Amino acid sequence: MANIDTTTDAGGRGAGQNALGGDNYLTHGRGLKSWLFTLDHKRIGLMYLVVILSSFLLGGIFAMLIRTKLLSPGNSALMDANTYNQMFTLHGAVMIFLFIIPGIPAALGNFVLPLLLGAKDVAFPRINLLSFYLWVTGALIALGSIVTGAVDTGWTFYTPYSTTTNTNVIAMVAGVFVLGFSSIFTGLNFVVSIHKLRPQGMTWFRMPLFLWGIYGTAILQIMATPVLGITLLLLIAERALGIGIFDPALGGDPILFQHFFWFYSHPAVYIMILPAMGIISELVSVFSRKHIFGYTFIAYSSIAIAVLSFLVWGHHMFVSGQSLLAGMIFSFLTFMVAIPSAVKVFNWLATMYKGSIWLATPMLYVLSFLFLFGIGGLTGLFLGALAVNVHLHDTYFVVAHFHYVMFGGTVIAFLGGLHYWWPKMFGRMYNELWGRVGALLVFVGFNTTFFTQFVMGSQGAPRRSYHYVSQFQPYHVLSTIGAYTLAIGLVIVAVNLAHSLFRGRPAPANPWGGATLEWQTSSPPPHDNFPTTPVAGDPYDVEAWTYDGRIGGFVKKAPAGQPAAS
Amino acid sequence: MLAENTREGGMTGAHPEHLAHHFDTAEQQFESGKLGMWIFLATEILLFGGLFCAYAVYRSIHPEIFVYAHRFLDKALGAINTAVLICSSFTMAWAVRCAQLGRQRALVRLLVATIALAACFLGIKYIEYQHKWKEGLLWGKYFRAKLEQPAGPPTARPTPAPTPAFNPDERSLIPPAAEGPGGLAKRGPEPLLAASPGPPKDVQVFFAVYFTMTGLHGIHVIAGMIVLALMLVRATKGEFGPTYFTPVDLAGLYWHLVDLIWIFLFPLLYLIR
Amino acid sequence: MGHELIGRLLGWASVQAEGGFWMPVQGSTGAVVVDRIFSLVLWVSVFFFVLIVSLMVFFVVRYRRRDARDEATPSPRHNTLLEVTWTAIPIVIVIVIFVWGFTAFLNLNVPPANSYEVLVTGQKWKWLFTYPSGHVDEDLHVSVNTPVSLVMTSEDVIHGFYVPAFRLKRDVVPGRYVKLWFRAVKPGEYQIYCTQYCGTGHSDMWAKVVVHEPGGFERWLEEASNFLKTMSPAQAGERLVRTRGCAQCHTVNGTAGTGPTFLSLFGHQVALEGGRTAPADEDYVRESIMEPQAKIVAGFQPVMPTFKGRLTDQEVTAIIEYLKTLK
Amino acid sequence: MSEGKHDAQRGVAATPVGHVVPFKVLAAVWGTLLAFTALTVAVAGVDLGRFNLEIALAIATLKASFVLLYFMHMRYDRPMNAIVFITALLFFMLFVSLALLDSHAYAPDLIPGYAPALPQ
Ligand code: HEA
Ligand code: HEA
Ligand code: HEC
Ligand code: CUA
Ligand SMILES: [Cu+2]
Repeated sequence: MANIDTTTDAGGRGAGQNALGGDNYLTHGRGLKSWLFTLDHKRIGLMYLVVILSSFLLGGIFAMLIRTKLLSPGNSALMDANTYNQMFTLHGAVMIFLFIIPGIPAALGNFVLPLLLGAKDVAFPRINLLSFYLWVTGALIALGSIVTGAVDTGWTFYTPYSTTTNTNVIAMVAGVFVLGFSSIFTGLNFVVSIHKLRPQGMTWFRMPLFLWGIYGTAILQIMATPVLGITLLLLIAERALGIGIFDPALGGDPILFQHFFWFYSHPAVYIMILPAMGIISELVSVFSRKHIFGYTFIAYSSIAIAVLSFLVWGHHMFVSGQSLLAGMIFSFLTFMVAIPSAVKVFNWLATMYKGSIWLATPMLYVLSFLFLFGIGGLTGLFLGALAVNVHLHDTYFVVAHFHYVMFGGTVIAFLGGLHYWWPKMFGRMYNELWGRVGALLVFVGFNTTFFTQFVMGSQGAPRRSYHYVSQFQPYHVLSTIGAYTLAIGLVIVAVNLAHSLFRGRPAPANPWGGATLEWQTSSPPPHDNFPTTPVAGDPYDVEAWTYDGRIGGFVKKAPAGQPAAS
Repeated sequence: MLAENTREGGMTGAHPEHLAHHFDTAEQQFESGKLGMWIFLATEILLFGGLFCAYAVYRSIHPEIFVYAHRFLDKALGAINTAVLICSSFTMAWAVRCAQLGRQRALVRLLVATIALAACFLGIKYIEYQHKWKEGLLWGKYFRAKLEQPAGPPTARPTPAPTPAFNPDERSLIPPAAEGPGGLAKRGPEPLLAASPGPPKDVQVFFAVYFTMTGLHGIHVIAGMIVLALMLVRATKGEFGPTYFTPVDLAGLYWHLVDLIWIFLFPLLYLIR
Repeated sequence: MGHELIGRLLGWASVQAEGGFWMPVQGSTGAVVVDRIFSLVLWVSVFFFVLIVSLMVFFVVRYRRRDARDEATPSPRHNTLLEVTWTAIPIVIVIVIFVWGFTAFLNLNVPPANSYEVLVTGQKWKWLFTYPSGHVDEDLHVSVNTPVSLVMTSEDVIHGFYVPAFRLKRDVVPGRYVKLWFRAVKPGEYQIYCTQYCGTGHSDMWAKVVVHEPGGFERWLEEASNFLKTMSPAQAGERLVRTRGCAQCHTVNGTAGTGPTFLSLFGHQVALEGGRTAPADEDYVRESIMEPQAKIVAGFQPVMPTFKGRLTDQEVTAIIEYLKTLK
Repeated sequence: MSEGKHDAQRGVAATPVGHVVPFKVLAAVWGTLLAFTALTVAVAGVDLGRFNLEIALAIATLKASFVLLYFMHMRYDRPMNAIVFITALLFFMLFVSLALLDSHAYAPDLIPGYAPALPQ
């Protein structure tokens, strides 16, 4: 074990610019109203964090029910086929629309983006709050469908099934429509903030890479989400009024619906991963105590992913009846969009080379990310290869692929980022030991759950199946055991973080030695973020900071520039 | 070092009242607002984009439907409505100019004119919709029109006709048992434009497209009117002037976009040949 | 032993005919091609994955921070040549994968000219296969080593036709003919699934491909087409109800579907639209099938299509015999 | 979007922002737009072979550019705003063209007049 022990109370209370007792954004106003009507991005970010993690829990509960049913191939006392269908639909929809798409940008992004910019707030604080309430409204409408006839269409809402099933598709779809606007407004706000609020020292290429990630995400949110909006509107019109645009019985074209849907939903998967990659870029540099390797390549690759991701939606439709020509184009572009991700992975590795690697919890998540996203991304190559896709499409292989990228990529990075910024958000350190235990259990549990699904999938197990041939039972049982392990790991993570709120050691201003601006204000930050305007330097100049045992955190080296952070 | 930072003034100096605390200069705030609005307009383009896409796909696959069905639209009313919207755009642009120059009375009047023209547009649209409604020229499921030739009730799903509208050999509920598929796999592409007399099949597709496009546009007109009404209220209170007109400007941008979309809808829906 | 396990993991086994760790049995010519591409991608992936993970582990062990004050060893912040290299190499690799995947896909989609054609119909929640002779069956029977092309369409929503052993999959779209072909290489039975989610019974929408020895298929077809002669009338009727689409609207378990249930229909009085009643005897049933609109059962829509010209007299008689057994 | 109330003492505020478009320009654009509308209606009556759609769209695009450039101040604005707008158009065109390409390619497989009486 490295002897940087943050688990003991090294510095004592109040050390190193801990603002817990004094004036900070948490204490700046009191009472429920000061939270519900706040325009402070930090508070909005926290409110997002709470509702988003609750959605994660909800989606996770659905997942556990799914996994429990799948222990046996036949009928189950736990649920019948219809309930099962509703269960995976709700699991998918909650995880995608409520949890992971808003996840990193709205919760972590909202909190740190202005801090990274050294600004007081995002460009449009009211729109920010509006966007939060849109989320709440959308979530309530969508979840309302559970009581009024839970949707059973799969999260993809394919027509004509979705127009003919007798469940309450309209509620779910209307909810997602509203959620879409929440997402659009978040993206809009972030783009304008990044364009207009950068401090002068911060040129585009001195921006922290997390901002590049968020920026790429925002482009996707702005340009793709409206198409989802109109798709969902047409779906509502289809069900409520019988418009017939996607209904073959009325002269419509169901494949067109799939084009509409994936024009959004493919970019959406990069809405999920880009901010995660941003987080990884931050963490890998800080915990290797090294300047990030190949900054420009990483920055450009974010934009390349954002733009290219608009060109590959058809890879979800290789066997859906799309034409050969379109299949060829989309397959080719799919491979091209893998390249920028590869570039990033190599650059992160190179950053670790000759670094001084600190295996704190966030770094464990980084390593976990590299491992899991590597598998997830590489299995994307199988799916992108046309002939192989024919075999793998809509089998558990795809399920495993997207869990590896979404959970193994995005959720893991989210957890890493959460641990990383947790001290900044609440002014408390979590317990390092339990943090590591949690990370490890999540890693092991996750692999057990989903690696088996790759095998099962390539053996030909179709997804969305209540019944399955008994040949697959061993895989399913193993997968379920993994899922329980994973759930225990996540509960440990959650309890550890929650526990720190009350018992955690007060956090110093800069517990990790990050060089970005958020570490140059107290933990937690004051209402206006910075007592004095910070100076934007090189965001990866981590070597300019050094560990100070007295406060248990990092301080700026005296000669390098400013005097040690006051 | 601090001097490097242009935002420093904003952090400490006294803020003008309508400048939000996190902006440093009115310029910065104004430009942020504008950029934000343009981004919002971009999302609107893509929102309508979906409908234009559906239009393009159906029109290029079934030109006969569009050529046939567009005749049921009233070209004259469409043209008048185009002119009405253009005029409202003009009054709006003029209103922004007046706001910038601080001409309060003119601003109020022009906003009223814009709203009035918008109402006029909706009125004409209402007349058009009413005609369609009476003749049953509606979308998908509700299409009830009697077309010149009795082509059979067009694919009515809710109350299926006593004798099925479809030819059982061409399209049946069970596989055509008496004959095999007969070389379907080797069948070449058929001519898309069947030269059969009488109305083409699936005419309701045109009306589905027509009603969704104009309907969504109509909703935007209503939203625009609400925004303009808000601007009007604030203008009557004299809130706008040379240093503070961003809301009017942004509302104007939105209104012009609504016009812009109609400029494309008109030829695409009414002027097909 | 360990050696074998590793081999199976890495997919060597996947190019063997019995089915390996990753891939199931290779039942068609296409499967061989697909498995080769799969193995290529697998190898590429394993290579990069092992590379990345071992570098990662190595760095962690080698450059582990021992003291909080430890600094990184100075090293360059970027190296354009290196970065361009690791951009370019993956590009080349993925282009190879793309080209191979695409050409194989083309072959999977273009049926040979002499292929035997079967019409596949998907409906909630069963597959029906119509042979050129007009025979309709619930399983797909084919002859080994003969190219078979499937013309597929759906009655209701989108279904997905999937035979894992043939590495064959295609969505079956309503309002459209979708084509697909394969050549089976080994006699036997293979599983068919529905992979496009289609509702309650989606996961039960199974069927079998039966690959016959040379000559066996023709014999089977001959015999199966004559089921009216070989089966008892009631059995034949039951089969007709299943395969001719009656079951889509009529249940035999007492619950009403789109049409009334067949359970204890025969011999009872039927309440008709307009208050009249009619006895459900042979003539009534025959009329209901041939002129469905003549008498409408109370509480139902007149949506039943006529089967005039599509069911022979003998077939209707068989159905009637079947209905008689449903008490 | 903007915060706060109008400030009575304008002196405090920074310099006026934005560009004021001369009335003459606005009026000229208005006239042009109306003229083009008349033109497009007139042209629609004439049979120009297969170019009817193209011509109608060309006129519409021209009209739209006038609205954009002058009514919407794009000509005088920061280029970034125009970039945003054009990007949106590009993505839109991409969407339409790929969807069109695909639906054309599979159109021959459609079953003409497919209309089942699906169970409600
Ligand atoms: C976070 C979300 C996320 C991410 C990042 C990705 C990333 C990728 N995805 Fe995935 N995908 C999903 C989420 C995601 N996907 C979801 C949700 C679905 C299914 C939806 C549904 O049907 O319900 C799906 C489905 C899906 C399909 C359709 C499967 C089917 O239904 O038939 C395809 C096909 O091409 C695909 C491909 C890819 C590719 C090529 C990448 C690439 O971007 C991956 C790039 C990464 C790497 C390549 C790894 C890192 C690089 C190296 C280790 C270096 C070596 C690299 C090379 C040699 C190239 N994905
Ligand atoms: C972000 C996206 C996401 C995430 C995270 C997950 C997480 C999980 N998913 Fe799922 N999944 C999807 C997105 C996601 N999924 C989608 C889109 C589908 C397709 C749906 C469709 O077909 O339409 C799908 C489908 C899907 C299936 C296939 C169903 C089928 O096709 O029949 C299965 C089966 O095993 C499954 C399992 C799981 C499991 C075991 C987890 C586990 O990892 C869950 C573990 C989580 C918990 C147990 C919650 C614990 C949380 C807390 C304790 C509080 C949190 C607080 C902190 C950690 C601070 N998922
Ligand atoms: C599209 C749905 C549909 C299909 C397919 C269908 N039916 Fe029907 N059928 C109905 C409906 C609805 C009714 C009740 C209304 C009526 O009498 O026409 C009905 C009524 C009947 C009746 C009278 C039942 C009674 O309770 O009096 C018989 C017998 C019958 N069908 C037999 C068949 C047979 C045999 C087939 C297949 C060869 C078949 N149907 C296929 C919808 C269908
Ligand atoms: Cu049929 Cu799923
Ligand atoms: Cu995708």
